[in-house]
Order: sequence, then C-alpha cells, then structure tokens
Amino acid sequence: MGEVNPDLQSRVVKFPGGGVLVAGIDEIFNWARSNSMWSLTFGLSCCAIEMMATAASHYDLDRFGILFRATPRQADVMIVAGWVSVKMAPFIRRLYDQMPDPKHVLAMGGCACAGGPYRDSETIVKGVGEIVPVDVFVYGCPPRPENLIHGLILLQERIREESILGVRKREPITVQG
Amino acid sequence: MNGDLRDLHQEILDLGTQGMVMNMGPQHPSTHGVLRLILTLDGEEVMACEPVIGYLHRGLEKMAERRPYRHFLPFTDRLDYVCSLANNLACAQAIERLAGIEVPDRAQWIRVALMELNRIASHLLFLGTFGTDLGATTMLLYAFREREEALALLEAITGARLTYNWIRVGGLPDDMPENWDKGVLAFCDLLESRVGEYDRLLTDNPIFRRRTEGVGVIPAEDAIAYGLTGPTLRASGVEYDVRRWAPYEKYAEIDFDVVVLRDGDTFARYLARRLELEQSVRILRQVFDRMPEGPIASKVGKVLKAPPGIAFSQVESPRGELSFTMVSDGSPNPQRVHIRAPSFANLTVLADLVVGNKVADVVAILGSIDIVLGEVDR
Amino acid sequence: MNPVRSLLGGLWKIFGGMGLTLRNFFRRKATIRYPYERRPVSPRYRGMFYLKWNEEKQRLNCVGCTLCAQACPTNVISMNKVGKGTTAGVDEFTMDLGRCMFCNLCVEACPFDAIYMGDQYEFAVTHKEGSVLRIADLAQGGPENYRRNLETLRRLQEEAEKSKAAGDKPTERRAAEEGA
Amino acid sequence: MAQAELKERFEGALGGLAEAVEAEGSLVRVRVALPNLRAALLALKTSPDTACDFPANLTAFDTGQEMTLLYRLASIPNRWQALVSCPLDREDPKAPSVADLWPGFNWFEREVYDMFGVAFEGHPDLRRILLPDDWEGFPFRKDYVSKPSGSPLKGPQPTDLGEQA
Amino acid sequence: MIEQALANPWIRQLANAALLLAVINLGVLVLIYMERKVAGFIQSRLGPVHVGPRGWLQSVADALKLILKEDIIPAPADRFLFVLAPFFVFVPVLAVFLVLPFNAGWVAHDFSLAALYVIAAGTVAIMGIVMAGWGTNNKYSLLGGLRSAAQLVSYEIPVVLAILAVVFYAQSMSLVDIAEAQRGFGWFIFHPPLLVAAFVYMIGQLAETNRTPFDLPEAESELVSGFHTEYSGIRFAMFFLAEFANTFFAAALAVVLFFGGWDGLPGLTGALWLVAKSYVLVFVLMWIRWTLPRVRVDQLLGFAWKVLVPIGLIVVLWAAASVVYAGGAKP
Repeated sequence: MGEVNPDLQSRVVKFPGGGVLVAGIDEIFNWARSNSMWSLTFGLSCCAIEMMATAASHYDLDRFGILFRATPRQADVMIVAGWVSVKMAPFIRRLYDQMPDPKHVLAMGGCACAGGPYRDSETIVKGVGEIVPVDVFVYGCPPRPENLIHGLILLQERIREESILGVRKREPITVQG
Repeated sequence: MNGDLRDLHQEILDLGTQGMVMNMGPQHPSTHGVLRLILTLDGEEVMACEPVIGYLHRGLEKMAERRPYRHFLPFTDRLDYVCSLANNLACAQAIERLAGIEVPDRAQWIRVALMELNRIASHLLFLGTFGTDLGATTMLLYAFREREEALALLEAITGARLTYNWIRVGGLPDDMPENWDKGVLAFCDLLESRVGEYDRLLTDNPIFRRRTEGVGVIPAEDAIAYGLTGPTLRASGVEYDVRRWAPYEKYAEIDFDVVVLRDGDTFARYLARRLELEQSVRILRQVFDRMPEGPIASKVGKVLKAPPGIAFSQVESPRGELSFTMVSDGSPNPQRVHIRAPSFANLTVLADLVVGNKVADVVAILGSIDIVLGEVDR
Repeated sequence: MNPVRSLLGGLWKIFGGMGLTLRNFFRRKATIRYPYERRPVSPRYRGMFYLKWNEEKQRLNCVGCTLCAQACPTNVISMNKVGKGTTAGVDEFTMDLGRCMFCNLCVEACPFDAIYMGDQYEFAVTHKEGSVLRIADLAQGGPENYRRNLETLRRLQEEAEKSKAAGDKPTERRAAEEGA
Repeated sequence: MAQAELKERFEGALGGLAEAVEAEGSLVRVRVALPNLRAALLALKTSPDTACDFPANLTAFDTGQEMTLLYRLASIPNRWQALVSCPLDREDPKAPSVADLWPGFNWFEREVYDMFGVAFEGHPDLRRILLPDDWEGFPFRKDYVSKPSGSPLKGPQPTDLGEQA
Repeated sequence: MIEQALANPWIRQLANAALLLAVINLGVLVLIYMERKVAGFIQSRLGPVHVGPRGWLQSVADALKLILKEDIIPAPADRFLFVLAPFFVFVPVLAVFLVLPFNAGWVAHDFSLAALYVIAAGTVAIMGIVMAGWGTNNKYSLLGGLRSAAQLVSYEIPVVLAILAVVFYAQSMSLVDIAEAQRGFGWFIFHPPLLVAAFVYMIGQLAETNRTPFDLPEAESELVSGFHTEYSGIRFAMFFLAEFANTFFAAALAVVLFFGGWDGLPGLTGALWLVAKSYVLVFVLMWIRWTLPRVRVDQLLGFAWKVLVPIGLIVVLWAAASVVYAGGAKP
C-alpha cells in the first residue's frame, strides 16, 4: 500500500549506501509496526461479536501485540466489522481521517468488504472500500476468529513490504456529517 | 420519572448555566454498537439525553417484501446477532401460523434446547460486556471463555458459530448429531460451577454493588407504560415471560421459574439475567429426558404460499418479547413483515432513565438494558 | 450497619474476587495458538463451498439445474450449463463470497448431492476481486478435477450424440425429466 | 376463559367505538375507524374489563390500495391481548398520537412515520428515526420508487482510494 | 578523566540523571510487558507470545511504532498547552526517582526533605493532566482532566497522612534514613499502625497512578481515553510511559516506606531486593486492576474523604502515640 514518492526515492538512492541504510531501518520499523497493530474498536454489527471473541481468551489477539484502543488517535488499524449504512459512512470516514499515519484498514465480513447480503438494500454502502482505502478483505459471514487472525497476519505481511518512505498521498477531505 | 430533577435542571438553565453537550457515539466503546447518545451535561451530571439510532438500518423489512418467505430466514440471523436462533424461530413461527403448518414434537423439543443454549450464550455475553462497561474487563474474558464452549455446541449442531439459520418453516433441517445431548449436559455442569465464580468476581463485589444498586430505577408502572419486556421488565417486578405467558413450542410442559425481581434498578436487571442462566440450565436438563423419537420436519411444499391474513409470533428472546408480524396477500412473498424488536422497545426508556445520573451511570444503565443495535435498527 | 463491619465485609468480598483471579492466573489457559494449532471444527461446519467430485463417474455431480441459485436469498451463485439430460453438467460455476451468508439453503436445495460446505474458513484476501470464486477453485480436487470434469462431459456428449444418431431417444428424455 | 365471554368483555368496554370485534384464543381482533381510534385505545387501556395497559406493538402495512395501522395491546395479568387495526386515508395518512398514553409507543410512531409517512397528530417529536434525516420518500409504501444510491459521502470525494476502489 | 569530570557536582548529577532515565525507561518497558502478561494470565489467555522470544520484545515494538506515528495536533486544541502537557506529566515522574534510594548510598540525590519533595513533585503531574484535558479542547478530555484534578487533590491527603505516620516512626524525612531505620527486618509494615498506614498509602497510590478501580480520568468505557483521547504517537507514548513509571515509583516508594527498602536476606545486592519487592507490589497493583470494577466519581471522592482521610488521621495519631509512649521503632 502507499505509493513511494518518486522524488524522495531518487534522492535516497543518490547517497552511497543509502539504500542499505534505508532498507535496514525499514526492516526494523516494519517489524515494530507489524507487531504492534493497535486497532480501533470499530464494531458495527455481527462481526463485532466475532471480533470480541477473537480478542477473548480462546483466540487472544494480544499474542500478536494487537490491542484495542477506543480512540482513533492511538490506533494503527481500523477493523471495520459489520455493514456500513449511508448514515454511518461519514463517521467512518471521519474516524479514518482522525487516525495518524501510517494507518491501515481491514474490512471484516462480507458486508464491510462488498455490501454482503444487503447489497440490494438502499441504505447500505456496498463495501467500506467506497469510503476508505482497504488493505485486507476478510470474507465470511461472519468470519470465524481464525479467519480474522488470518487476515491480520496478511496485513502484517503487507506492512512488512512497505517502506517508511512510502508516503500515502493524502488530501484533506472534509466530511459534513 | 425524575420529574423533580428535570424541573430543577430547568431552573438551573433559566439561571443561565449552560449545559455541555457531549456526543457519546456512534463510535464509542460502550454503546454496544453504533448508538449515538447526545447528552447535555452539567458537570458530570446528565440533564438531558437524546438517543439517535438508525446507524445500522438496512431496510430488512423492506427486503423481506421482495423475497419468498423462506428466503428471509437467513436474514433474521443478523437482527439480534447475539441470539440468532430466537429470531429464526420467531420468523419461522410467524410463517407457520400464517400458513397453518404444524411442527413435529421432536423438532419442538430440539428447538427449545437450541433456544436455551443460545440464551445462555447471549446472557454470558451480557455479563461480560456489562462488566466491561463498569471497568471489570476480566469478566468479559471469563464470560467469553464459557460462551466459546456454548458456541462449540451450537456449531456442532448447526455448523455455524454465530449466525446459525437452523430453524426452518415446519421443523429443523437436520437432527441432533450423536452425543450432542451429552455435550450439552456436560456444559451445563461446567456452567453451574463457573456461575459461582462470576458471583465472586462481580455480583458480590462491593464496588460493583455500589455502582449498580439504586441506579436507574424503573418502577413497575413505568416499565409497563414503556412497553419494556424481558429481564428488563421482570427486574421491575412484572411477571411477563412469553415462555409462560403464551407458551410456544414445548415450554408449557417444562418446569422452570420466571425470574422476577422487585427493585427495578441496574443491579436487578443484571441479576435477572444472571439468574436466568440457572433457569436455562434447568430447562436444558429437562429437555433431553423427554424428547421423543420421530421426524424433525413436517412436509412443506416447495413454493410456500400463505392464505391472506395477518399473523404474529411471540418469542421470548434473551432481550424480551420478539415478535414478527406478517401480512400475507396470498402471493409467495409476504406483503409486509414487521419485527417488534425487544431492544427497540427497551431502548425507549433510556432517555428518561438517565436524566439526573452521572455519565458513568449512563454507561451502566445502557449496559443493563442490554440492547443489540442490529435489531434496534433493523 | 456498623461502618467498620461493612468496610471489612467489603474488603473480604474483594479478597474473594482477587482469590478467584489469582486462581485463574495459575489455571490452564484457554488460548488456542491459532496459526500453529487449530481448533477442530464441527463436521457440519459451513465453511468454504465446494462442488462434489464423483470419482466413479469422473465428473462433478453438478448438472447445472440452478436449483441452488434459486434457493439462494442473495444471488450468490451463477452457473453455465452445458449439455442436457444425462450429459448435463457445468463448465462454469461462480459464487461470490462477498454476498454469501453461509446459510446452507443451497446445499439443502440440491437434489444431486452436488454442493457442500466444507470446513475451510480462511477467506482473507488483499484485493476485493478475490471474493469471486470460479469453478476451478470450487471443484473438489481443484483445477485438476475441473479439467477432468470438462473432459468427461465432452466425452458423454459425444457418446450421446452417437447414440442419438442410432435413434436411442426415449432414455435420454427420461433422464432429462429426472434432471429437471 | 371462553372466547364468547372474552368477546363480550371487549365489546362492553369499547361500547360503540369498534366496528368489529372477534375473539380467537386469547387474542381479540378489533377493527376501529380512524375517528374513534384514540377513544377506543383509551377505553381498552383504562376499562377494568379489558385492562390492556401493555403496549406490545405498533406497526402499519400498505396493500397498495389501503393503509392500515396495527396496534397490539396486552393485559399481562389476564393473559389476553388485543390486535387493533385501523384503516387510514392513504392519500393523506394521519392518525392521533397515543404517545402520551404509552410513552413506549413514542418511537414506534416515529418509526411508522419514518417508513409510511403517517403523521401522528399530537406526537411530541415526530422526526425520522431510522433513516437519515434528509431521506426522501417513505420506503414502505407500495408506491415508493427506490433510487439508485449515490456516493455515501457528501462533499468532496475521497481521492486516495488507490487501486482498491 | 571520567573521575575528574564526576568530581564536578553538576556533571555528576547529570550523569546520575541520565543513568536513571535509561534505567527507568528500560524498567518501564519491562513493566508494560509484565502488565500485558499478568492481564493475560489472569484472563485465562497467554498475552504477547509471538513478538520476540515469549513476546519479550512486545513493548519494544510498541515503543518503536509509537515513535514513528504521525504526530497530530488537533486544530481546535490550545497548541501551547497541548504540547507542554506530556512533559508536565513525564518530567515530575522522572524527577521523583532522583531521591529514591536503591541501596545504601545508591541514590542520585538525598536530602533531608525527600519525603516532602516526593509529594510536591508528584503533584506537578496533576497540572500536566489538567493541561492535557483542557488544552485538547475535547469534551471527553476535559471531563477526564477535571476528574483527575478532583481525584488527585483528594487522594493526596491520605497518602500524605500515611507518609507522615512513617516519618514519625523514622523521625526523618529523608528516604535514606527511613530505609536505614528498617534494617534487619525491622520493617515498618510489622508495626500495627503502619500496617494500616500501608493500606491507606496503597489505596491512595492506586488512585494517584490512575489505575482501576480508580482509573476515572481515562475510563475507557465512559470517556474513550479520558485526558489523552486526542494524543497520538510519541506524545501519547510519554503519557503511557509516565503512567507506568509512576506505578513503579509508587511501588518502590512503598517498599522504602514500609517494606524495608533494600533490606533483605544477605547474598543479593540490596538494589535487587528493592526492585524485586517493588515488582511484587506492582504485581499486586496489576492484580487489583484486573479484578475490580471501576468506581464512580462521587463514590471515589466520598471514599477518600469519608473513609481514607479519617483512617489516615487515626493512623497518624496512633503512630504518634506509639512513638511517644511505646517508643515506636527506635529505642
């Protein structure tokens, strides 16, 4: 995820050995980031119950260093668990905007991924991807806790491939909600 | 309710003190989903509260009108996703009553077992989240630990963990797997031993008692006028349990107590659910002794049509009376489906109940009403 | 009540709760270390959907009758039928995970014992299009059996055409009626 | 209790307010005309013969030709309930509010307003409840035409959806 | 050369401070790991296991990640207060460690009013929390900040009273002297008045370190994250570190005051004994945290004024009486 700013990239390569240095730092920071994905408690519906079950004793997300934070300011990953209604959409966007970079979104469940069984309902957004960029889709209705963990591991792998110089192009988005 | 307090607040407002408007939700750790509460605060005290709902609205009743009767059943799973089977049952019952379909005895007994097992899972979730609302995070983990066992049993029979869709019009899709009854009885024993632990951790805890006793009292008359149902109503001293009041399936033949408490406060609402766990265990123990052999589904035509008319079902879901009202015009699709969601009715009381309490009590009271936004918003 | 007694009583209750948490501290933990160990799922578990492979006939059981698609409340399934009667089969069968409710209605609707829901439940992907599964993913035994299924169907069709030429019509019609 | 007796009780309590009363099991179906609706509901609530003081349900349905309100009131100690139906004027649906009699019906009336556009006269706070405030039309009416939904976000569109969107 | 430099009192103090900072930060990382493990074990799960061997590197990963996060200052916030607040919380916590005696002679700076200094410096942190609450311009934060102010003002008194009782026994306000007075298992906890004082002190410190059942300023289920709701990245890390450093200090101070400081069985260095005893106390604090529900704000204040302060006063009188009439700890 995230496009590398070509300007910045070319500048880095010009330094002798700079590439190696950046790679080393990248490795360390990506290790840190992928192992400390604090996620925003964003339970919307059914999937939220499975998300809670994943954090509970039997599956224990804390093993991977994943904590649930209530405030978007301290979260790295937004797990959107459940269907997104038109009424809710602006709030999701705002919460996403409130999260500090680097941030990732995991859509949990068929509804968050693609509208799910409610795709022919007028009040439902056909996937949270229409509102925020999604990194990992976890299908299932609702996904088993193992499935969510699988998704989170995929996200970890994805984060490890990123570079700290990867700057996501962000433009300020005003949401009137 | 709290009329004097509201007058007092009006006086304070007239004096020129300005309340602070605080938005709780839609994304808030303890609104149990996406409920938004617009609170007007005077310091820590709530002067007014306006719940805003509809953040999960997906027009489920509208979707039902576009589908054949049977196609709507899986959608009902996602109403009250903590106790899906009760929704399945309520929907199936409404269709059965509308179309005049009988259900075989064995299916009715299995349905009772499923209901109670699911009620246990739901009440365990309540105990856990209620503990978390009051800061006792560990309760959540313990309750989920036991809930996971109940889910494993439900998974063994239905093949799903949360959204079961295991009740069909006219019966059940499949019989119990082998040794399932033994598993359930073993779980009953486990739960009974663990319930004592919950008491030690939470029910007997003096801090917990102080936080909940005498907070958010609903008198019996108010509870009736607001149309509350379920443990929320029974905690106020009204004996209304659909399982007794208008027995469905085999509940008329089962011996159990309806948990009725007098105080009507947050603690009573908690305790009602906690005590219902034991009643559910009691029911489960009776079910398997009395289950007859026989078919588990009656024959229903491929295209299900119902004669024109209005029928409604009443089911005691863990949150209260769940009722599907179905209007048929004789075509394969229902003309109108209305879902009387217990959480929706129970939530109406919140706005008046929290006035005069502290912010922390709002969380406790909301938790004790035990809502599921999926069925509030439909 | 005597305030001192109530204070001490409260403390005693608190110690009771703390005793419980300490006991749990030393109890066996409930955690399943998922990527390294798996919890067995119920044999009835409704996970990933598959088309049953019939080893004897060397084909998929599915004859493309679309009963499952009709039974689906959310239009998850679509298929392409080839041939007819005894030679009927599918050469394309897609299902959309993004809409599926895993409600089992399609499985119950199938009269040919052709579709099932298996025990696989890992559906995480990094691109949205990953939700649509084609016949090669769905066939039991994977793309290999999908290819063999096509071959069998082609062979059956050729045979049918041969026998049609020989004027053996009635059996075919009966089979077609059963199929519908 | 015998059905005939139950029917008599209800007829006695309602006087001439009801158009039809039928008993079936412990359920009494009552049909009321719109002008008598509030009086009939009040009679059901207050009359000691019926004592239906529990607001169990309120909904409406639209057949395309006719719109009907459906109240369900229960009497908890007596174990009976009444299903009151009241046809409405479909062109200009209006009904008296009973939110003052049963605060529990407050939200139910708002919901019926939200979905069918029935204006409850005397309701303290008749606004949309489930749908967004700026929604157009009343979706549960049979003549409602659904619109293709536009983008969920108002204002400037997000530009950084990358390759996923 | 190093010896020469260290002879300079300024450089010496700076070196001490730097060493302390490093030790504290390391200790805090261990503490965070411990907290998560303890929470996990109590809750019948494992806690961090996959990051590094047995999850040892979990807090390192967290810290590194927090450093890398975008630093957001919300537009409506009071920039000055918002930026300053974390320092106001973090620095006093470090400052109090200066007077903590780890072993005989192992103290960065000892002076005769150390006990008073600890109380005074600790109070500055309240300012930071109130500043964070106000400066963020967020209503949750504001409520959290106000709660914090009320809470810390109330619980400061029982803590001071408990320390006062110890001072009576030790007849000195220097923490070194207090620890010295308990040499040879003459721990103050064994004296009945000070046993009660220790109780009062621990409850008061639970409140001062904002831990459940008194974590109202950041009550997650009510105020999202309380006063640090809007803080992200490194600024949040400072609050986070300060909270744990504070917890550790509260436990270490309790050890010095009541549990004999570095006194222990011979064979191990005194400092190790002190740290070990502190960790046991920290474990108790965590154990309490993961067992009890949270109290309400009025109950919190009521408990301080109606229960803890009277008990504290009685303890002070009791301690004074036993020092004067029965000789107390000193012969």
